[in-house]
Amino acid sequence: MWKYILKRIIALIPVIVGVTLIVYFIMSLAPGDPATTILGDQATPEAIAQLREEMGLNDPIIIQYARYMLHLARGDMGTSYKTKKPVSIEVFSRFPATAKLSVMAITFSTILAIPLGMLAAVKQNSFFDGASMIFALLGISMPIFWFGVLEQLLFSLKLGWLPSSGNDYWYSIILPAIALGFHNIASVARITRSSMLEVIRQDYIRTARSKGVPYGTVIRRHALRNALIPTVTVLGIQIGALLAGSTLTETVFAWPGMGRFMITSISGRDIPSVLGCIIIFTLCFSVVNLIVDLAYGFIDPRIKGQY
Amino acid sequence: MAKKKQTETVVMTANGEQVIKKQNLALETWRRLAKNWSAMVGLAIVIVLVLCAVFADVLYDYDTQVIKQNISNRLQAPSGEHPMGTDEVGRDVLARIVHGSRISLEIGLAANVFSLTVGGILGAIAGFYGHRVDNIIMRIMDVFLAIPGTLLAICIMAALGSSIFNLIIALAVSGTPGYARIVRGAVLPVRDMEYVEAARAIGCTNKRIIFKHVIPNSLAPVIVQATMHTATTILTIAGLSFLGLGISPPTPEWGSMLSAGRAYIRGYAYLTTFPGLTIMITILAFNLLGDGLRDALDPRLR
Amino acid sequence: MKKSVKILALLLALCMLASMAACGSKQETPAAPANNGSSTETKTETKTETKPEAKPAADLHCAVDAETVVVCTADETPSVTCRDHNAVAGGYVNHLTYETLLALDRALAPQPCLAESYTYEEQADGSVLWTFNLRHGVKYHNGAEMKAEDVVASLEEAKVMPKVATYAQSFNNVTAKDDYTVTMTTDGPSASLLYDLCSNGNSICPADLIKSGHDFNVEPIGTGPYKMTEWKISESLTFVAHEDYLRGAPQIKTVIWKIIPEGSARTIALQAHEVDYVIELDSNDMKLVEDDPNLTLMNIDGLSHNWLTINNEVKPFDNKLVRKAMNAAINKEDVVTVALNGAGIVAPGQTPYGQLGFDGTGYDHYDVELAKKYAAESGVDMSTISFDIICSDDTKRRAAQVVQDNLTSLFGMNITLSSMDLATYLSETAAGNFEGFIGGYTSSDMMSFLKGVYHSSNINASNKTRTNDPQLDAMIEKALATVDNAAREEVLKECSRYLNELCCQIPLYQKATLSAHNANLQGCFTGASGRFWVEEWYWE
Amino acid sequence: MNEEIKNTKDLELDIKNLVVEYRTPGGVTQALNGLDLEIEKGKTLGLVGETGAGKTTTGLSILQLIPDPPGVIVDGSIKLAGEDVMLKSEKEMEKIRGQQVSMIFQDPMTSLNPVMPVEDQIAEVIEMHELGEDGKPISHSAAILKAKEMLELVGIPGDRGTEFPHQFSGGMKQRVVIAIALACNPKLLIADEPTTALDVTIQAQVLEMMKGLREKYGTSMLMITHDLGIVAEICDTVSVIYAGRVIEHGTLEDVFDFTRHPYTEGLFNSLPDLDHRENRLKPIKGLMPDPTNLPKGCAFCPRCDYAMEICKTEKPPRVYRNDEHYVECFLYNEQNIKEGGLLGR
Repeated sequence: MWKYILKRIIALIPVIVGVTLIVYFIMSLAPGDPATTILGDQATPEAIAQLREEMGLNDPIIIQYARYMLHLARGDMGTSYKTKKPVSIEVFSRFPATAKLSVMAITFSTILAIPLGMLAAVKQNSFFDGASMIFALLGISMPIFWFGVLEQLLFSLKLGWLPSSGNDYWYSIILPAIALGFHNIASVARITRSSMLEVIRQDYIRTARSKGVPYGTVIRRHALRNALIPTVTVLGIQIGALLAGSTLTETVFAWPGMGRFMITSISGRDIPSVLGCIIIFTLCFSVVNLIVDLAYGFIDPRIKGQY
Repeated sequence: MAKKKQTETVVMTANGEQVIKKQNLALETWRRLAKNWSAMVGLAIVIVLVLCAVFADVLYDYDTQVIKQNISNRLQAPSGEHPMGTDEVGRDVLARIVHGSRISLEIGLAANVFSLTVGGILGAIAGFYGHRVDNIIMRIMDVFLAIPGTLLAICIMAALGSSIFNLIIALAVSGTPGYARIVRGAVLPVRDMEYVEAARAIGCTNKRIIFKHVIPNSLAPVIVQATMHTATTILTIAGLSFLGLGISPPTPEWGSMLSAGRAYIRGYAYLTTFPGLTIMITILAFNLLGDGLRDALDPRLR
Repeated sequence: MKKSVKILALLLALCMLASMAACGSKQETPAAPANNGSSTETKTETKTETKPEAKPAADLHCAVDAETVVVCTADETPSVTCRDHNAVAGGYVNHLTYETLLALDRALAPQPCLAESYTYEEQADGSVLWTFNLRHGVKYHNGAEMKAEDVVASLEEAKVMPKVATYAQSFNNVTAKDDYTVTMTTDGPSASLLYDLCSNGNSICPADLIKSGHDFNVEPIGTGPYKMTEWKISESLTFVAHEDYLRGAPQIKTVIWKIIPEGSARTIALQAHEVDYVIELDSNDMKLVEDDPNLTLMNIDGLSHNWLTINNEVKPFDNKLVRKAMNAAINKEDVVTVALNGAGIVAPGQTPYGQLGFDGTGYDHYDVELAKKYAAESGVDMSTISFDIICSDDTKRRAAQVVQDNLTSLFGMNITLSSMDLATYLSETAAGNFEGFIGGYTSSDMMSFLKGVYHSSNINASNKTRTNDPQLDAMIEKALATVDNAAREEVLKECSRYLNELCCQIPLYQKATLSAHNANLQGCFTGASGRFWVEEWYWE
Repeated sequence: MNEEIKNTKDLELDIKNLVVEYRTPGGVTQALNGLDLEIEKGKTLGLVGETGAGKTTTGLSILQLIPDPPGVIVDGSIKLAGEDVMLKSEKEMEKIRGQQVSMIFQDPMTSLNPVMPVEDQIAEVIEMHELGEDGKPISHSAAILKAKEMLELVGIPGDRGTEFPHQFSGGMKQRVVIAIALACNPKLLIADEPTTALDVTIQAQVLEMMKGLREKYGTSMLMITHDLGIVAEICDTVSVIYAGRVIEHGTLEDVFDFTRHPYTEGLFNSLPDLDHRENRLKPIKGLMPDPTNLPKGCAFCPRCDYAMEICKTEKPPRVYRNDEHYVECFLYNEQNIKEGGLLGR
């Protein structure tokens, strides 16, 4: 198993190189000079030239990229163009907030989605099936920034229950986590439902019923665990969507996370910061998927032996 | 020996049934789909949207009703004359939503066709040739997959600037690896099936096998993905608009309408409500239809 | 389903309880009675002595307590140093922690601040020697006293920091004559020196810290009314009162500086009493704030001058009459209504209204007939003109739509709009890769406005119309060298009139500075530049 | 005329005129078409027929586990030891399943839950139905203990109980399935092709074992199979099912030695004759009729070498050769059925 983990981690290296390559070149070729962007509308030509020199922007892009990668190989993610702080500090000071938000959102959506998908499958083609799937789909259907504002209007302004933005109290996370998590209910509920539909047609479910086990118990004891395998896969993949969704959610709720930082970095052409975020996002995504793959082992004994 | 003989009869019987079914696959799928009321609702909405898009010009004239401003008439609440009110420069919101269906569907369709073509071909090649080719293509796709689609689209839009064409490119690029993965996944089992072996045995070229055998068999998951991805596309456009990377006015695009309207959400809620609901219903419809199609096309649930 | 609804309700109820509990604890923060001087007589020896403090806080509906203000702004400062950014957001926080030799007063005139007084005399070589006498006993946040060497070190550092160097060009040879006297020279008479010294980039910091490489971005040390105690990245900055502040310790002891990027979210937070003061109020929410008795709206005529900029190097915009025709054809009232929701005024001239040296004479207002006349005289078939307008945010997009509609319906011009993000917009427009865009320039004095927007030396930078007019350059340089206010005003007015005639670009609006705060917060004055003085605030 | 005799029989299972349909949008499949079946206490009935004839449906009907939708029991009665299961509630059925009746399914590979240790799967049925010594429901540890005993009984070391199904071979999985089925000493065991998925050598072992266990516990058995060899080995009576109907029924001897129905005949002819290997196999021509569209008359007539005009239009009546043995075929009447078959057997 450790060998397997090690293999996966080594396999990450080309992915990181690929990701940085793509993003570095997209960002470098993008119109919009970082120096001009920092200095703004009222800059003088001399100031722009001076800053470009300071930032090392006058070298060819290939050289800049190579320099960046050399630093990265030594674990140095460079310095933010905009704030001049090390990117690692910029990114890691925001990472916990994003991680917390993502975990809460995943938890929220999973708690709702798995029972929803299960029940929909058990009562396939019934009214409940359709209704619960539509409910799940509502989340994916509403643009996250719109839903977020509606949440703020209702829970913060009208009812005064929860803070509208920021991260001042432990319960500040509730609204953004709901906004972000609601978006993911559909995918999780959908996959739970369809894998459940498949599982409840399996012979071993029939075997269990032939033993005289009540249907509800059969579903809980036999079907759920088997149906969870694809669900867990989707949860892993959802992390990607979640991280992307966090950019919007964090902006709406002034959540001090990486997504928001990445957006401002992109628009500020702060290439080292963008790359820092992308690398962390990629690492997260990969590590979560590794954990998911390992989790199969705990859910499904058949897979355990294969590592 | 006895057993074997009989098993074969059985297989034949079973196959006999399958053969009959295969001929009517489209019909059968339709029958199963028709039974699913939520999928039918989705389909009905999609049809209405397509009709809106096709007949948009008949309903509202683009130059005089959709983009023409009328400042004195700005921010009118919904009324008989303007069922969804007017926006900040006095344009009829309904007219813009109707014409917006054209933009959204166009972009969704174009981005999907692009992703599907490129991703599909890459995935098919990867799945079909396997080994080295597969490894190289899929590792590249993994790199793209590792970047969340929306973020990739944001980067590309920032780099290319905002126009409908660039938006299509951005969405298409971020959608490609998904298709590649799906098609490859669909091709892998097909590749080893006997009839492909047979086709190879009679000297079919690989290209011919891909187009004649492999692709038709990968259709089901691709249809589902296309339906779902259209919904995702529309949502991504809205997100990009929110970040100021969407489509330029006065083009009536739903996402940019919603995003522009959010500044007015407190005083003139209808400016967000109607575009928001439109997006919501559209995405809902595509997802319902996609879910229905998935169920209908899934042989395991047949 | 039912169960999940119940669970949700329970969860929400729990949250409510928790938030109530949190509110309770908030009010218990021990707070000295401060200068409010109210209700101190109820003080008892019991443990509940903080209660009287809690009550007024509840009445005030303030976000935290009666000694704290929560300020909310859209953008996070890139840096809390004074010389490593040139962001507006950074300027706000710089005003809390740093001070400059001179500072602009409410009427935007430079007044002594850390310097007590100054004199200047012309030298034999034509340069001018300025002598600044510093205040005595000004304490930094770390307790050290401000001395002349600090001024020297600070101004010299400003010269080499690219983000602020622009404001450090006018002075040279900064030297400390004694602990409380600083001299510097300018190349000839300079009106801009005094304004430059007011700029945040020229804030005074302790020389020893500058030399030892102290990280001002972690611990900004200046002489300002507040010192920063905490910076939660992306979230908030916390400042506490500088008790040794030269004008006396501020009444508000704690300032929490929150970052909320979304306009509607800022207003919601204000209305929900999560914050007390919103710096950038979304113009769409103006009416909501006005209608709310608990809130006060501040709508100040701003200095930000915004235009439809057209590239004068591109045909047919090199033709003055074409520009004038376009200028007269655009209904600016509509632009203000649509783009700003009324929170601003129609720009009445080519230079910012409200600043020393403004003159609207010769400027054409919205007049369709006049527009047609200019168009006819220009000899250009206006309907053949097609161009693209770049817009980089929602307000600009709205403005551009009105422009597009006006010019299309009057002349049949073919106009497209393109959205660009700020970075692309800045680079493209600076490089002249554009035909038209909606842009603007904010400056607190007319000289830097004219120099930045129209001087030929700023082509490829802030002179985006790419105007290259030697006569205009000469006038601007003359104004810069005129130290006397009245004389300078005359030169500037002449310049304004000249520009009204030249019509390099099409002024649209001057954006108002909109801010809003809890009605119980007093002493809030906002200047036209958007500057405000937290040290003067108090709760009542 | 046979009523009185029948009533005196001590029947463990008595199915009368069972009609089951699968109603799908594609049409109504007639799975069972008036099926009659009887098993005496302690006896074994072989239910023989091709795939799709309705054998498994019969088994599932007894347990009331027909997938619904689309399956519907339209008509008929199923009596277990005299009690009609169709009248039982789901709760009552749960008590019957696994305790009074249990079923061994066709494919041991898929019949076990892949993510549950096998001893837990055996213990589950014990926990469901058995009481501990204190009269309360049996404890988990006691159930596990009993499960291990059951494993030993079917020839698997008890300490392998903590393993998962994928760690067992096919034959061993089937043993586990049998252990589950027998764990509560059911009165009736339904074995749905229990050996089809197994190797021939394993088949024999499993059959031997089942035979032994049946004798040990006196269990009645419904042996569903298409393998006549197994029937000969293990059954007391045989019912041949075709298109959801029993077309020939009798004791083992009746059916094997006095074969009357052309279909049964066909089944025998499909078997290779080891003594006369030069004889060619004579498979039954054609395929099973489409169950959604059964012929109007005899369901077998399109494939029957002896078909007559009447076969196409009318359902053949039941003709008895003796008290037990009957056929549904127009070839026979009360006279000629006793005189030996037209088929030369």
